[in-house]
Amino acid sequence: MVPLTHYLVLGAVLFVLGLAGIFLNRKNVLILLMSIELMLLAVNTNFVAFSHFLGDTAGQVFVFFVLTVAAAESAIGLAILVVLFRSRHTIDVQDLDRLKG
Amino acid sequence: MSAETVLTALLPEVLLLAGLLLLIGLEIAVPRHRGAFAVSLLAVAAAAAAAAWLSAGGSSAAPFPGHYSVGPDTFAAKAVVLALAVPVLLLARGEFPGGPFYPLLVSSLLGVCLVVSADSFLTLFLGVELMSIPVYVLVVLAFQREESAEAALKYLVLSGTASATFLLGVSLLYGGSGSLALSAFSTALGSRDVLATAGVVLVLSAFFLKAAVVPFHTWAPDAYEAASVPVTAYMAAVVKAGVLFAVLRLFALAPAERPLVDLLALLPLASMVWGNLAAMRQDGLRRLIAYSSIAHAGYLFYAFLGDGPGRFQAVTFYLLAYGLMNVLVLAALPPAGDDVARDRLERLKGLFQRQPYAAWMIAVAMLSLAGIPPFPGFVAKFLVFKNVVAAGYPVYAVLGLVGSYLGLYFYLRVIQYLFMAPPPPAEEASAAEGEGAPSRLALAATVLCLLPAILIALFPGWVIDRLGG
Amino acid sequence: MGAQGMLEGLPEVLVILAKIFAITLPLLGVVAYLTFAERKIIGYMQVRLGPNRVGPRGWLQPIADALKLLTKEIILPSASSRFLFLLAPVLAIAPALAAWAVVPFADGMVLASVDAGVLYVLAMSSVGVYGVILAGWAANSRYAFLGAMRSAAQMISYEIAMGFALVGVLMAAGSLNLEKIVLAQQGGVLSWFWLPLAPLFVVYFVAGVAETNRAPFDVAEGESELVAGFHVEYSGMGFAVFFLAEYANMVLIAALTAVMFLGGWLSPFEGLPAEVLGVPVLGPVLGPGLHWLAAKTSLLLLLFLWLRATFPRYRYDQIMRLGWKVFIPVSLLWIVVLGLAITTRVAPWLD
Amino acid sequence: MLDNYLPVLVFILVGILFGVGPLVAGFVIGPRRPYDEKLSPYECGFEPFGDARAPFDVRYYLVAILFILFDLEIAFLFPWAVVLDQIGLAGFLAMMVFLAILVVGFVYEWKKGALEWE
Amino acid sequence: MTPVVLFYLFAGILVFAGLMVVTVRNPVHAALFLVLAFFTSAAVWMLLEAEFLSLALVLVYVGAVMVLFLFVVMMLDVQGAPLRQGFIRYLPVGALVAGVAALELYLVVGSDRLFGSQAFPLPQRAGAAYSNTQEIGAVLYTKYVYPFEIAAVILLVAIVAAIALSLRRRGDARSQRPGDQVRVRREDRVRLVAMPAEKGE
Repeated sequence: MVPLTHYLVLGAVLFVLGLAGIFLNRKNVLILLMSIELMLLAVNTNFVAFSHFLGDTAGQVFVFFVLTVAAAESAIGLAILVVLFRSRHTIDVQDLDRLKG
Repeated sequence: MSAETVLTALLPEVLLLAGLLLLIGLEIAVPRHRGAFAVSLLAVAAAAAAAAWLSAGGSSAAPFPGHYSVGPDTFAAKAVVLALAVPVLLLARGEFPGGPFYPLLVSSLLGVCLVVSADSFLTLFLGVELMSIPVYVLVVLAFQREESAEAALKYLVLSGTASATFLLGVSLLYGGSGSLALSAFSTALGSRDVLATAGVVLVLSAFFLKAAVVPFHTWAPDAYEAASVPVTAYMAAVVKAGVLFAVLRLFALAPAERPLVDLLALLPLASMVWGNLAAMRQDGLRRLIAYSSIAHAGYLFYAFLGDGPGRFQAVTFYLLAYGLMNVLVLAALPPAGDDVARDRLERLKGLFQRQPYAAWMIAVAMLSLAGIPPFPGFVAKFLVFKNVVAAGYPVYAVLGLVGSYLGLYFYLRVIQYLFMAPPPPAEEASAAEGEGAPSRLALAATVLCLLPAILIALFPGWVIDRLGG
Repeated sequence: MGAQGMLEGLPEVLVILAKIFAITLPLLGVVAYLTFAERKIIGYMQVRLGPNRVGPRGWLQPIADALKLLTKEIILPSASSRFLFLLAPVLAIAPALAAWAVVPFADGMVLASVDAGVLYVLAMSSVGVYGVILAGWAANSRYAFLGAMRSAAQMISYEIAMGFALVGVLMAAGSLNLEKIVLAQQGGVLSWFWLPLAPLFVVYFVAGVAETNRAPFDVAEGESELVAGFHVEYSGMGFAVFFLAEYANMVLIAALTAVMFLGGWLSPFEGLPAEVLGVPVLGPVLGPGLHWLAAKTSLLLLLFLWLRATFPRYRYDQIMRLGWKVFIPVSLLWIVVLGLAITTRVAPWLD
Repeated sequence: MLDNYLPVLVFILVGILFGVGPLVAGFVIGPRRPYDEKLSPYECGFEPFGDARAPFDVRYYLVAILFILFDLEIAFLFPWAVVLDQIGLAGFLAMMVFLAILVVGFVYEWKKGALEWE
Repeated sequence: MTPVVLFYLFAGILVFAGLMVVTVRNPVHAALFLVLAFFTSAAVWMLLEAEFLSLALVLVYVGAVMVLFLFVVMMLDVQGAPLRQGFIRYLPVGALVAGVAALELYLVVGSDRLFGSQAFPLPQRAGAAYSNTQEIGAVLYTKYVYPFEIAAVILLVAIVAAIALSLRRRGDARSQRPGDQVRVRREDRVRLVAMPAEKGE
């Protein structure tokens, strides 16, 4: 049987990949949204693993809600993305980045 | 537990939900109706009144054990947040005659109420999300401005990252404690265990991001600037309050311990310094408010160095004073032809000659935000630093005070603009171009901000007592 | 599985593989002859003969078709994304076949009696849309892309109606397991779920027709406007695999409808005295078994063909309206009614 | 429980194989004589111009977004449907409130014309 | 034995897919790798006996969310942007992330003491009669009823938001209304005018 630690390592690696995606792809919002999905996937894997090893359903119920909220959130993110595209004809954000500080 | 008890405990939420459904029902049944503003104002005001009344009555209950509970404290917090939303709504009337603005705002308030009462990580998470999801859309709703969609996306992405980080922390806490109760956090605060500490740090950094604490603050100036004025006011006053209440729920009464104290002190300290320094360089009012809010997030997190009931009082009082003043500035800001022009600080030059009332209001708000003595902002800061000293961190208190006086410069600069001699005629013409007096509703909003501000400045003790503890 | 070694697990996998082929190979035969039946039956309905040249009365036609497609060139359009272009048909057929893993053919005769069978079936059918989207996009052709987007929007719209209809079945059966769903329908024709769930039965089947992009909901492939829709650029075996997937999906929908609403393998003559069931040939025929599922499935497949021969093509806006504005409210309403009946224990089929 | 899913996994793999196999066979057996005209995308008699992947009607996004939300609703209904007889009236009412809130949303999108395809 | 092998297989694919999501240039490919990631993690969750969640993940994320992603990617025709552009600028932040990552991995791996086999004995494998869906359902609508209703509100907000964002009617959009076209009557289009015949000059 696979010990809990290995599931946690899997979750940690995935999370870091998602986080790295956020920092490496500051330009393309689509990839940014996908990176967030990846991070949430990692977190959910953690929860499911803990839930299994603790023998406690609460973790799974939590994951179900996280899935729901994250799906709604990415739907809205994509809708905003379409609005952005229709007014700008690009979805890159960095070249519009007037961020100072 | 009887249905009546449950409904009483949930009264503010029930009123908000009824308002939300009524708003959508109106949209469905009556095309192009003009009632959205009235309905939402009524719902929010009623919910605020209900919360205040229940708080005064000292009722407490746990209608959904383990997930959601109410008490005088939580009702007070809800009353504060909902009361702050009322002037925001008054501000919004001119810009949003109808449409999705109102249902979104009301549902976001519902989220804040849930956060304030959350007992488990699940309800806390849902509350924070319900609070922020509508705000992404509210930021975009300023359709006249192109940057809005981009800023909203930036906000959404960073907020999503924060949520993921929060959840990672929660997963570690869940693994360590086997429960999703919020008490797992305060237990972990005192624990020497590495994973528990990691969980705490992850959760905290997520909230640093949501509250725009340096170095996680980059989204705030863009989002504040790109949103329309009422939405900026909402984000600065209510959303920030929601985030801070979430942290309050997490910490409960537990004291912060050593390794964590430094994190809890240094990042907010950096936030004060950086926010105040960056604010000096701004020439737009909303960006200035954004940087000032970054600095204020620093003071607010400072309050967590202290412990016990004083923490709740300090944070709530601070949020009230700070929120009122922020809304006051934005309400008093004279409208202009277009949204970008309205924002420019240059336009405030000589405002006193043209519109003395507006100028006075902005001046009061600036002095209060700067923390000058007779104004409520001073009392708020005093409470925070008093608690920090009482908890045994005098060095941090001194550093924080020094950091806070960096902010004097730009608040006073605004005041200087307001009261300085009128600019040369050509410039004045351009400054006054398209400038109108604030609408009647905006004036009402300023009054709604000013009266409680005077109250809390005159009787801070009375207010603090009402904030329980 | 415990602590078996890899080699010890091998025979088990071989047994599974054998079972899988015992399902898929006959299925492919059914699919092949379904295409033949379609042409024949629609021919008769239109007073034509249908294919009758290859083999006796045309019976070898499907084999000839397969051989022809096999020897055709697979064209990779110049502007296409090659890998995705080839991946698309694979993604179309894999879920159409994999969903069969949980379909019960007779009592105890099921490859995997998983607890969440219905959820699995729904998940698999929701994956099918990828084949369509990718085919349309990878080909980089206007018609294909347009057709793909239309098909995809249509498929997802009807998937909701299907999902709601399935919720009704679950409520009535109290289980997600397809075997248990069939067993919950015991007691003769009137106990099958088509009666108490009549609106959902219609919704599910019609949504299934729309989900497979079959006539009269085939606007996305309408030859007259979109020249075949998302697979316009496919030739040879690429086309054949899509074709296979479409028909495999049809058979799947028919079989699932039979399992969930028409009592699956149960016999309509349930409750016959034991003496009758003991009669050598007649008994097994009248008793429950695989043949009843096959018969019900065939009947529903005939309905598929009949629909195609009878109805003119719907307009796209009519299709979307039917899915969103008729099916979803109807099924939601029925779920509420059903819930009330179950909670207040007035449901007659619940005991 | 897991034992049941091994055949499912194998079946998915076999399904993929049934897609890949014919394609490979097609490439092996079929001829390969490409030329430009044959490889160009289909158009009604003229040369294709530009990329076919053009921006689309916003309704498609909207339908996809609404699909996500309704799919979630279905996901919430599934466990409810199987435990309905155990959770009693309270569980039933909980779902009715849930559905009522979402039906308001459904009617809203209907009235706003989100479901119209002109 | 088999589940162990399968876990490492799926975990390997999952990590590979995740890596590809954040590094490939073409967003369509990135989306497809994300689909693969969802699929494999559904398999991993299945190994953890979270049957309902595993299938719900496929149903909702693979079947719906990623379809929307693909719709957007394909229809906006987003070209692969040069991704590494931000790399140098954000190297410090990247380094920070890497540091956090290493720390976290160290914590997780190094904490065998806490999360190892002593603290968490391997759970019993669920029997054939176990119904994960029922187990979740039994608490979801009773113990978790408040979060459940909040989820409904969140979905409602999402509906309102989606419509607010996408359905801004543009006045200049022209479209056919086949229904109206079919329903047109002769009188709407043709006016018969009785005119006296004109005499030529």
